[in-house]
Parts: sequence; C-alpha cells; structure tokens
Amino acid sequence: MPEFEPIVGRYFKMNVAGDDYRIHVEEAGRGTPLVCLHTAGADTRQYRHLMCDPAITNHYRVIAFDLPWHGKSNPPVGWRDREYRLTTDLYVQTIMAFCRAMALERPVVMGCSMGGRVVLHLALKHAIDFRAVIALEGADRVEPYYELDWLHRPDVNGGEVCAAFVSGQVAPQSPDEHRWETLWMYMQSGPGIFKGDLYFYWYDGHFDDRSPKIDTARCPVYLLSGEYDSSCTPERTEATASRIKGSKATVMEGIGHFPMAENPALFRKYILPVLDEIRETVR
Amino acid sequence: MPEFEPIVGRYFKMNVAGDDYRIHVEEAGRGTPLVCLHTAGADTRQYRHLMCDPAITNHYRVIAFDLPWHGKSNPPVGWRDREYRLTTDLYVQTIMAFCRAMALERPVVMGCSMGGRVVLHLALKHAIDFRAVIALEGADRVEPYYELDWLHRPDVNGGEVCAAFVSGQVAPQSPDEHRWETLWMYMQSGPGIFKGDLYFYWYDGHFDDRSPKIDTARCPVYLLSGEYDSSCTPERTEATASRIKGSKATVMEGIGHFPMAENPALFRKYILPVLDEIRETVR
Amino acid sequence: MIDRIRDRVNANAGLVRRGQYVSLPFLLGIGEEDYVVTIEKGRVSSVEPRRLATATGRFTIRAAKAVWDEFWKPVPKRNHHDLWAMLAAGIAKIDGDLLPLMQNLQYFKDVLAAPRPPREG
Amino acid sequence: MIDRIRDRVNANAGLVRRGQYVSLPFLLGIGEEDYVVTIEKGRVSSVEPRRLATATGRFTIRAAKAVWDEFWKPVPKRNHHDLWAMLAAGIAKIDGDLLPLMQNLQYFKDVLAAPRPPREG
Repeated sequence: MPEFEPIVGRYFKMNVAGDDYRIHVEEAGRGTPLVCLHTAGADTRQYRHLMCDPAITNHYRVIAFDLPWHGKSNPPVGWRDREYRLTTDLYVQTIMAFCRAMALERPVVMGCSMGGRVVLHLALKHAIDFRAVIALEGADRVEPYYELDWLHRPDVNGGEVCAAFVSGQVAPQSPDEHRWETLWMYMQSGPGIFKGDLYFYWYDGHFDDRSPKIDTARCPVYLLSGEYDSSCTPERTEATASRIKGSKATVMEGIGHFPMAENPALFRKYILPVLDEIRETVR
Repeated sequence: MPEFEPIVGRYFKMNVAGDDYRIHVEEAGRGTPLVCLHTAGADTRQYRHLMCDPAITNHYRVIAFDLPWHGKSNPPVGWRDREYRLTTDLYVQTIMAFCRAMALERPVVMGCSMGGRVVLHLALKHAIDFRAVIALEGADRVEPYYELDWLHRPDVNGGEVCAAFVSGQVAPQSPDEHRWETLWMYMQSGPGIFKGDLYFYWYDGHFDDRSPKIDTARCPVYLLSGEYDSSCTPERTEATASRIKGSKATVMEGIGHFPMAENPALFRKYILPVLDEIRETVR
Repeated sequence: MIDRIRDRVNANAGLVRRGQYVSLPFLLGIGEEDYVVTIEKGRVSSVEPRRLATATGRFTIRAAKAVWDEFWKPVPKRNHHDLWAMLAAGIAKIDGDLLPLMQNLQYFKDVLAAPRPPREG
Repeated sequence: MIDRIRDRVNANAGLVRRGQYVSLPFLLGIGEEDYVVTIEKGRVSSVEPRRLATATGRFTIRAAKAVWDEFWKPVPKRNHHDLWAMLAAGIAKIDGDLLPLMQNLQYFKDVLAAPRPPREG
C-alpha cells in the first residue's frame, strides 16, 4: 500500500436554505476541532500542508470542506437555471449547517480571504458556538478595484482569467511550486464561481459598522495578514483590529493572500503560536 | 455525525515517467478490486453511484482515482511551462503505476470513453495483470469531427465550451439532475485538460490494427456503449467487438457517452450482470 | 416549429441570462428554407425567412427538414438529438464565423432546441 | 530594463506558447516616456519609443518610472510586485480596449515582468 497522507475525505448530504448539497469534507488529526474555510473560487486543498503537519494534528482535528459549487461539493439540483452568488447570510448558514451536521462542539474556525471575513461575522453572531476565530487575510472592509463581470464572460477564458487576477496576490518570495499549485485551483473553479464568491468579498460582507460589537472575551479573534496582500492589506487588517477590541493582529512578512497554500513553511511559524495560545488559554 | 457515504478519499504521491504527482483516490466496498477510470476532462465523481451501490460494493472493492491534472490530483511541479497532452504510453504507465502503488492484485479495470479505450490497450499489453476489462464507450477507433483548439483559447470560456461540446453526448432520456452534474465536472476541468485528454482519444489511442491480438481467454473483454454516443457509436463498438474475438458487446438503449454518471439507475441494469459474470467465471 | 423559437427562448429567463452577451443574427437552414434569427442580448428579437441574397448571419447552421423535424421531437432518435451529434453523423453543417457560436455554444444549442416539447414523465 | 523585454520574452518558449493567440501592439508608459510594444503570435517583435501622436496600441499600461524600477527588482516591495497590485494601490493605470489584456492577462503580466532578474536562492 502507498504511504497515504493522514487526510481522509468523505461525502455527505446537507441542506442549506432549502437546497440539498453533496458536500465533500476532509479531515486529519485528533483533538480540538479546527474548521478551515478556503478562499473564493478555491477548495480544501489549500489546507493540505496544515493537515499533514503533526505539530498541528497532534492537538487539533483539522476539518476542511469544499463549499457548495466548489471542489468536489456539488452545486444544487437545478443549478443550471441559477446564478451562483454568495451572500453573508448564505455563507454563515452554510458554515453553521456544516458544524451542526458534523456535530462539532465549539470548534475553532479559521478562514482565509472571504473565509477570513466570514469568521468575523461568526464571532459576532455566533460567539457561543466557536472557541475562537482566526481570520487569515480577513478584514471587515475592503475596496474593490475591478469589475467582476470580467471573471465570467463567453469571450474570456474563465479559468485563465481567475488565476491571472489573483496571481499577484501571491508574494514574490513564495516558492514557485506552491504559487502555481495555488493558482491551479483557481483555474479549476467552475464558471462564475469566483465571481459569485467575490460578491460576498467585495460587496455584501462589509461590516465595519458592526465589527466593534464583537466580544473577544466570549470569542477570541486572531487576525493574520500577509504583507503582500493587495485587498486585505496590512493597513486594513490593522484598522479591523483597532475596531475589534481585544483582537490580536499580525502582519506576516513575505507572504501574500494565500498564506497556508503559497508558503506553508513560513506560515506555520506564524500559525503555530496562535494555535498553541488558543489551546492553552481558551476553554 | 452525518450519514457519510461509504466512499473514503485519500492522497498519496506517485511517480509516473519521472514526474511526482499528488494523487487523489477514492474507494468503497470489499472484495475483488475494481479500478474505475473517468472520462476525458472529468474526475472520480462520475463513479459515485456505483460506489454507493451495495449490490456492487458487497462484492467489489471499487477504486477510482483522479488522473494527474484532474479533480484533486495535482499537475506536476513546473506544470506552468508544460502543455498537458495525454499519450497512450503515458496513460498506460499511469494506470500501471497506480495499480502497483495500491498493491492491487489482478483487479478488474473499467474505464469510460478514453478510459474505455485504454482498458483495451491494457488487455493487449498487460493481460496478465488484470482479471477482466470493461470498456464503457470504448472503441479501438473513433473519428474526430472537431478541432481541439476550440477547447483552450483565450477568447473562449474554457469551462463553458468543454461542457457544451459534450452536452449532446448525454442521452435525451437521462434525468436532468444527472445530466447537469455530469456537465458540471467538465466545467471544472483545468484549462487545456479536456483538450490534452482528447489527443489520446481522437488521435493517439487508435489501435484497430492491434486490437485483434487481444486474447480474451487470458483477459476477458466487455464492451458496453450507449445508443446515443456520437463518438463511440454502437456501430464502432460492434466493429471493435468483431475485431476482438471472444469479447462481449452490449449497446445500452437510452444512454449516451457517460452511462455511470448520466443515468445511474439504468446503467446498473447493464453493469450488474457483467460484474456478476466476472465474479462467477473469472479466477 | 421555427415560429416557436422566439417565444420559447424569450420566456426562459435562465436561457436569456446565459445569452446576455449575445447580439447577432445567424442563419438557420431548414431544408431549402433559410431563416435569419436575430438575437439581442440573449433575447430572440426576430425569426424571418431570408428574402434577399444579402440577408445573412455571422454563422449558418443547416440540416434537412426531416432532420429538424426529428430534432424537435420530445425524445429525438440518436444522431438527431443535438447539434454536435448531427455534425458527428454528417447530417448538419455549420459555416461562417464560428467564434460566437463556440463562445456561446450551449446557449445556441438551447435556442435551437427551444421549440422541442418537454418529454413525458 | 525595457530593452530586455524583447529578448527575455522571445527566449522563453513557455511564455511564447502561452501567448500564441496574441498579435497586437500595446502602449507601455514609463513615467513621461511611452513605448509601443508589438506582439506577434506571442513573440515581441519590437519595443520602440513612441514617435508620433498617432502611434498607439490596443491598450495602455502606465506607471511612474520609480514604480517600474521597483517592479523590475528581483523582489519588489509590496504594491509594486504585480500589475494588479499596482492598480489596487492606485500607482498604475490601464486604458483602452481591455478585452485582449483580460483574455491574456497572465501572459501580459509575465511580459511586463520579463526584465526582472531571478531572485536569489
């Protein structure tokens, strides 16, 4: 038998907002559940290095799932007549439904990019259900700088353009192997999916007006952002941290928008102390 | 805990022709190993209904893997500077490397479309290593009717055009739910992957000159093709069967090019007797 | 059947949305008869018999009348159920600028099939 | 650095292949200087200072000289490492027909970055 990675993948059916989805979930490790949320237009593979790192899996049960319409999770029956668009409500409902279906007890939740933003919504609305939230490249407000329509048109190759839009979000220092693997996932996302996710990321998910209400005594908040991130910039991360009292912000030098995927060796130096601190301080 | 499907997914590293690949493999069931090969530009999900059918998994250990560059199996490091193109040799080497890595003992191998063609190559070259081969929509010769360049261009949406090229390969009788799920996988294939696979399917894989040398006494050959298949037509299937002495051909009425995915309920009526026969007659 | 294309397409909001980037005329050949089908932002604005030699479209799709009659049945027989299947079988022909056809292939396949009555059950 | 674009691109077979569908001139603005960069099937056929008011390209990419100088370093500082990052930071500007740029965005990003020396180690 080959030497399998410790990651095990499974499928199950889950209902969200009236639609049934076949969900693909992967997990590795034992201990405190740690739910990982991938970026817009990507999938669970972004967390593969974390899931194969004993320093993490000795203490955490790391669980990543493909959002509906992403990776190997299917779109709903009848998807052909619908336009995919992720809203704050739908995203929060999806994560809550997932945690309930998996019967997870107060997991830590970590998300990146749009996943990094949504965990702040979770800390506000569902503080009691999460041990702590970790926002990678997650700010409570970002500013769009391009039109989403370019990402899904008949006359532009969708996989190519989605990857090319985010390629500069990988830091120049990141190893080519991981850079191109990160971008490959973008090339595989279904037509209109990155665009539909960005509706949440660029427009619907802002809540700098409400983020000050997050109570970090009930649900600790960690913010980690890459120096080279062009959307969740170090400045926007720090502005977010200043609005969320008690949150802890770190700017990761030499990293871009996809820390766990683009430079796993460097990212673990930043994330291990955070995971250790949560283990030691949060009950 | 949710009601998980019996399918379990894992990852491992495998070398083929000098390149390391991270391979995603799924399996379900116990018994005789049955390796399933997906179609061009698709992935393991095509076999999900088979893998959840106790009539099969009670007797067979069903194993499907994403080919390199497909599904959750990665392209090789340095892929960006290479053009993906599947050749007969590379395809055969990949399957043999997979069976060796998984330490499978004389599995039955079933493939569809390009997978249906390659199993005929396996029956010829590696008869001793396989208990039987099942070619779904697999002929020893097909005739191209379009230029592959359309499938990967900057000015055509790749996911959309790949799905639209094959949409008529689903029979009109197939349920919409399965039709669109089948096409969704095509929408998610990476840029140039369907095109690269079709190099094998339309050009490199022909071997009607050698198929008569297949010895079905050593390795039984089953051919099952859908009535509505436009490339591996019933006529081409029968011509293939006439060249492979002792092979057994069936035309499946009301089915197209993706039997296991487009109409699982109908397909099982055709495949169960074949799997039973193999179990009862082949040692 | 050709008369039905306009209403059927325009009544299908999902199809019109998928064709939102399409604005062009194309020529549909049914046996000896040519029709100019004009699309504007995914809606069919007109389907008219070709009257002048110079009335044409960006691309042309042609098949015999018997082929289209079969194509428009609820469950067409094989080789007649889809434009690409018809090309593979050699019973339809496409000419002209194929780029907009390829860019919106599923849309155009669905426009052609719009007159088809739903299958039973 | 601009002199290096042609040779660096043309020596990179993978990049030329990825640009095989690109044949057009575009305008590259480096501070006050405009250059017409002409691409033919993915190869850079010429990079010439703009001499006439009417010498232009399908689209234009402009940034200050200091920005490009940083962009062309082996490891540029943030906001200067990528065209899209420069747009997000408001230190580069694109005009004209963006369609061919979008259709071949990674290709054009790589053409712009071609003069960049490889980073150490």
